[in-house]
Amino acid sequence: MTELEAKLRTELLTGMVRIRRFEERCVELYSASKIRGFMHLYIGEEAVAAGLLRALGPEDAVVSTYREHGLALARGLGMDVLLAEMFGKRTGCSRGRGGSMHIFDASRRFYGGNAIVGGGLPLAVGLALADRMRDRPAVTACLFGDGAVAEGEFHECMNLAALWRLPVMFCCENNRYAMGTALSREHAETDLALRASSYGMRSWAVDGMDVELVADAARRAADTVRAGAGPCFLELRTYRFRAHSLYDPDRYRDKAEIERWKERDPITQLAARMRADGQLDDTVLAEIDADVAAELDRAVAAAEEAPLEPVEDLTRHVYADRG
Amino acid sequence: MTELEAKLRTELLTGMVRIRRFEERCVELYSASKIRGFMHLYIGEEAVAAGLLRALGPEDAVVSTYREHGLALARGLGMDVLLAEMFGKRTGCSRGRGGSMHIFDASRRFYGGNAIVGGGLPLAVGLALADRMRDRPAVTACLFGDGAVAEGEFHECMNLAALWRLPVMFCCENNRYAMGTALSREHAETDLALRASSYGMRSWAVDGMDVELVADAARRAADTVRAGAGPCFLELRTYRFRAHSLYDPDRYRDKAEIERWKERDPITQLAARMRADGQLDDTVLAEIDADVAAELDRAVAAAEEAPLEPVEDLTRHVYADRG
Amino acid sequence: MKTTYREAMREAIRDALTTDERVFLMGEDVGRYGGCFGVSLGLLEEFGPERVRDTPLSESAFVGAGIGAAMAGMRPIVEIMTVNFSMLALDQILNNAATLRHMSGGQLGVPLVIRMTTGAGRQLAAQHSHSLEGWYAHIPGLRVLAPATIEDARGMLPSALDDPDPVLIFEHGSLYNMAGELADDAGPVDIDRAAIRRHGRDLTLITYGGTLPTALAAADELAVDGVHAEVIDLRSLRPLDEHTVLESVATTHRAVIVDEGWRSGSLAAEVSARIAEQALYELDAPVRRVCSAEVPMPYAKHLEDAALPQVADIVVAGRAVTG
Amino acid sequence: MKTTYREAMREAIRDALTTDERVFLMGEDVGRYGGCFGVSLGLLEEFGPERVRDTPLSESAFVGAGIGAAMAGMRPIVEIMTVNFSMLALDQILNNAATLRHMSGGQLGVPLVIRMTTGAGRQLAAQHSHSLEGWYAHIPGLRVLAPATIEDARGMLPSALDDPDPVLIFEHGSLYNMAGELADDAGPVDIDRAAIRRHGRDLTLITYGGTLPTALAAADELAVDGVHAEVIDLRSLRPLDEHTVLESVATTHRAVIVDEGWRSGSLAAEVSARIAEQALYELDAPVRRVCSAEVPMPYAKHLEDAALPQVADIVVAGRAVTG
Ligand SMILES: Cc1ncc(C[n+]2csc(CCOP(=O)(O)OP(=O)(O)O)c2C)c(N)n1
Ligand SMILES: Cc1ncc(C[n+]2csc(CCOP(=O)(O)OP(=O)(O)O)c2C)c(N)n1
Ligand SMILES: [Mg+2]
Ligand SMILES: [Mg+2]
Repeated sequence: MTELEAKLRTELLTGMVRIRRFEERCVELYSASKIRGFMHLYIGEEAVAAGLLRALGPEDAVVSTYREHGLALARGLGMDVLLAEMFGKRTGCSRGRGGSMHIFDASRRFYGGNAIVGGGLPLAVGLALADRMRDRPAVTACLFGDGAVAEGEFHECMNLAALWRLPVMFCCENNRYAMGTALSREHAETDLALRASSYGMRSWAVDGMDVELVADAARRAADTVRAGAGPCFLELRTYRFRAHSLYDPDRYRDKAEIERWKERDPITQLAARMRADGQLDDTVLAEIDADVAAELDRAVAAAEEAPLEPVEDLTRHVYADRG
Repeated sequence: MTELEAKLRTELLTGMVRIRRFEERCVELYSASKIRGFMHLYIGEEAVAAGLLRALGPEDAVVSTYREHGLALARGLGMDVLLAEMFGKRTGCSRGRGGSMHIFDASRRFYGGNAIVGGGLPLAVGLALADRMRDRPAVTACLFGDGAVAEGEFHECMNLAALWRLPVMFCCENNRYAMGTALSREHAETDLALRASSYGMRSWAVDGMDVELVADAARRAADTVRAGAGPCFLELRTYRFRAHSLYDPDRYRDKAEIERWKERDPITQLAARMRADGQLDDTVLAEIDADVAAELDRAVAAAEEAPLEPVEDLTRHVYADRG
Repeated sequence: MKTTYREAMREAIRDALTTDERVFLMGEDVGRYGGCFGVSLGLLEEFGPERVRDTPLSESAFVGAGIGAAMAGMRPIVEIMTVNFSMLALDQILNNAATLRHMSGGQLGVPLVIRMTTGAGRQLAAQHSHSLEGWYAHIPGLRVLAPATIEDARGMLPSALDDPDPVLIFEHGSLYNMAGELADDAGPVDIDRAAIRRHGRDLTLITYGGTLPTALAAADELAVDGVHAEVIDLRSLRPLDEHTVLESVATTHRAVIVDEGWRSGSLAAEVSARIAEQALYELDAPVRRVCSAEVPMPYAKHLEDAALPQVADIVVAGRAVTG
Repeated sequence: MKTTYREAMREAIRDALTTDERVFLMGEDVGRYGGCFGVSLGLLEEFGPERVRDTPLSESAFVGAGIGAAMAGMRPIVEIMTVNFSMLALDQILNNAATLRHMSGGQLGVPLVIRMTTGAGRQLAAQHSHSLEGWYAHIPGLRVLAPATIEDARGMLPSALDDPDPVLIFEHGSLYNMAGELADDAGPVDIDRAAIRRHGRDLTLITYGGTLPTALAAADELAVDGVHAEVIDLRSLRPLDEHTVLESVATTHRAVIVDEGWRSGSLAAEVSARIAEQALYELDAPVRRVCSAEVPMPYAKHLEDAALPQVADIVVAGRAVTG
């Protein structure tokens, strides 16, 4: 275990803890009616965001879904702009127009935040096409769920990206459910990586509960894509610990199943491994928690005080401002 | 070679000749402006229709595309109702409302005639679902082209039919072109049967220029589907000798390629084989031609004389007639 | 009995499943989950997975499958979670469901019912707040209904199932929790005529669906300062019962149309045009429309409120046309 | 120089490809085939397959890819063969192209141009004869153009490419062969204002696109018996230049709107509503609409003619409002 590896692990751990704590706070804020609309939690899936996005640089692009808090944080967006957005404040990343499902940051090439299942995939293909045509060495990471794989758009985009050998990393967050529908009732063939390989692109499945395996797979995937091998497909096998959204009574899953998966909690898994390797102790963990808590408190306070977008600006940004 | 096999071959040959002569006449009638709109010819692909539909009984259903003259004839529709339809006459199978692209015959469970690429596939899934729910032993044959395989609808329907194990025979008429776009520029993976197998259904490719191989594959496919094995996929490798439609100048294909495929003309192939086996001579062939020509002449004459739908009935059949 | 709009809808579905074996319910999460708005809660347990059928995320495939099943003698009730996702099935609705009868010269029929939730008001932002029923009301071959009362939630479905043609039912998300009385013997209702929900002599307020309560509240306020508004609930958006509208305007000589759709090209535009085209000389004031602001729906509460038709907006319009 | 609408369109595309390296043309059969209406004939040879890009049959994917590429700095011209197939891409247009700027609080922009052929009149029957531009004109965030002259065929595309927001261009299939003069230095045109194509004092005929020639022919006929119609070509369907319309009606006091869309919910309804709402006291007669009959377009010539707005229908309406 080198210094460097230890440092990487600490960063991965911190990244996951930030997401976990952030969303736990979001739940409180939702109950307090500070956040409204649909909110989809990433809790349990943190290893995917934390591991994947390490493989990307600032030149790369990310396209995501409505379940994107974790990815936004991992991409470097601040808790403050995210929370302000969910509070519907002018200081939010989307000036309060998007909410939890529509987080954007053009400066970080974070292209949302798409609430139509499968709707982000064509955008990713287009971003990659543009980068290729402009000879930019960028990779576009496109995230979507197991349910999206049933949409026709998935098929069209896989074929198009493979046909044109575009630099897209298709990353399927397979959490085994599309709302209340289990994987086996969504798909005739539930081996999604196998399905993807039928488009003639490299595809493989990864344990999405182990952030180190995810980071490793992501690096390999990004390297091959950047090298011009065309798109690839990563199936990240994960699980959401919470309901689909805060509207969801979660009646369709066996509680024992949830408990079994919680035993593989990506944060406790990595923490245990680090302790075993003498890279983590209670003080360090306490520090991480304290830093994250402080960041969160500042973000909540800022969001509370932030101003609303003036109503007069309702129709602004429908079209470009004209000078 | 039994009597029966000889008889079957004669029927297959006659079936193909009927389609060929019918469409050759259609071209003349189009030039004479008796037929208008889009017209897509099946010439070169006759073995698919003639071979496939032999495997179906009256209880089975057929869903097709705008390139459906051959299938309609093979399904038992008369040349008269087809031509009258293309003439826009009231005696046409669709009372002149559909034209060449929209041939229907409810009594034969021939459900068109769909001019949106991929648009017929969901209908086939639904027909099969209804038959299954009503415990009818029927099979639905769904025909579509290689281009349709790129549409999202193809993917959704393959998954749905496989997931629900519905009695659908997916029959891809792979004539290697989607309008002017060659197979290799439509699909990253051009082995369509391989693609289909990724949905976990039986799929195989057949020489679509050999009517006996098609008939044989169709029988096996229909049997397995009828036996409850779920859907299957047949890739029928064929070729259209004519342009995509009568609007198409056919600039995108190498004439030599067309000539190579014409050497495998399904009619001459079978005829030669029958002659070699002493099952066909010039007199028999002349008889077949004469019968077909007579049928065609009657159909053209009838279509010529047939009345038009009265203009007052323009808005009829938009909704069911109310008594 | 006391009930809610949601329960009335559920009761209508249950009754249909009980009394007609050709009826089945199909859609995303209608079974195990109980419907994303809880409408079909308990029906899977009662009728089993064949008749309460969860589908993958494949809007085009399962809507098209409903069309096919209807052609084959079933009476499917297809649920599209919300109108926002119905764009993915629009081709099937427009080019198949609405067209097959006419295109086949009256041979085929599509006795299908498609239910979907519509509307905004819950801070779901731009992609989840559409009111596009006006688009569907543009399509010949369809019937389009918008139940705005508990009676209609209970009664429109059986009437729609009795109809030989495709019927779309739009349920506004804000109505599901509406509680009220329902006659124990409540059943099918007329689906041809609009209904006068409140009588008045000074002004006609015309609306439907989710904005009926808003319009009634506005009528109350107007009454306070002596302006007596007649409130018409269109109920059927296609065909439009213009007779009832024109009769009312002939007595009030003033009309305000309330519609949650974007103003330009809204259903309200059609109603406004018909009034002025057919009752020009009856009008004592220009017709007014109270519609949604022409912006993608923003998330922030204050912006969403500003974008949607509010009681105050209707009152202002009502005063303007009567003042 | 003498040219045609088709050639003017091609020249506009060629010019854009020549002068701006960010521009590329993408769609089904735009390359090898030369465009299904021959618009892009020769451009593949001139600019190569990267910039004149044939796509598979995947409308949603390649339209969405155009959106993504536009966000990443390109200026794509996406061709959807015809409006009939655009339903398959409508989700991308409505929920992404038209929405991303607003949903992201102004961070993103989609400088995309989508071209498609629209309209009926060539006996292509129900699925290939739609005029749905009115639907697109309902969507905030889009600009919708309908070139009806050779100048506009040449000039609207460059103006659309200069626009920072998504612009849809609807080309009526009946116009491509229209021949006429075009200035050698013809270039970008204004895309905000409607144009008066013929001056008259007795009546205002308002139309756009494919029915402009029909309206002008009707104006000629009306002139014969002394009724002088002013003919307005809307040119931009969103935003609508109501100013020009109202100004004309303020002098003629009579209006007839001609629109190939189905009457109920047509763009003509919006125009009719605006006139009566804003110029009620200017009107000496009720506004009239001459639209398509509310039926899926039939194939037979006599039925199609009866369904579409004809010169005679406009003349009758013109006489009615002036008589
Ligand atoms: C086209 C479309 N259909 C339906 C929905 C409603 N919906 C939102 S999320 C969801 C489940 C998606 O499951 P999956 O793709 O596995 O992503 P996950 O939520 O599990 O992360 C559904 C059905 C939608 N947003 N878009
Ligand atoms: C959704 C859709 N997109 C485009 C078209 C225009 N079009 C008609 S046929 C065709 C080619 C289809 O090729 P294929 O599926 O291989 O069938 P084939 O014509 O070769 O029999 C195209 C692009 C259409 N009818 N529908
Ligand atoms: Mg999932
Ligand atoms: Mg083909």
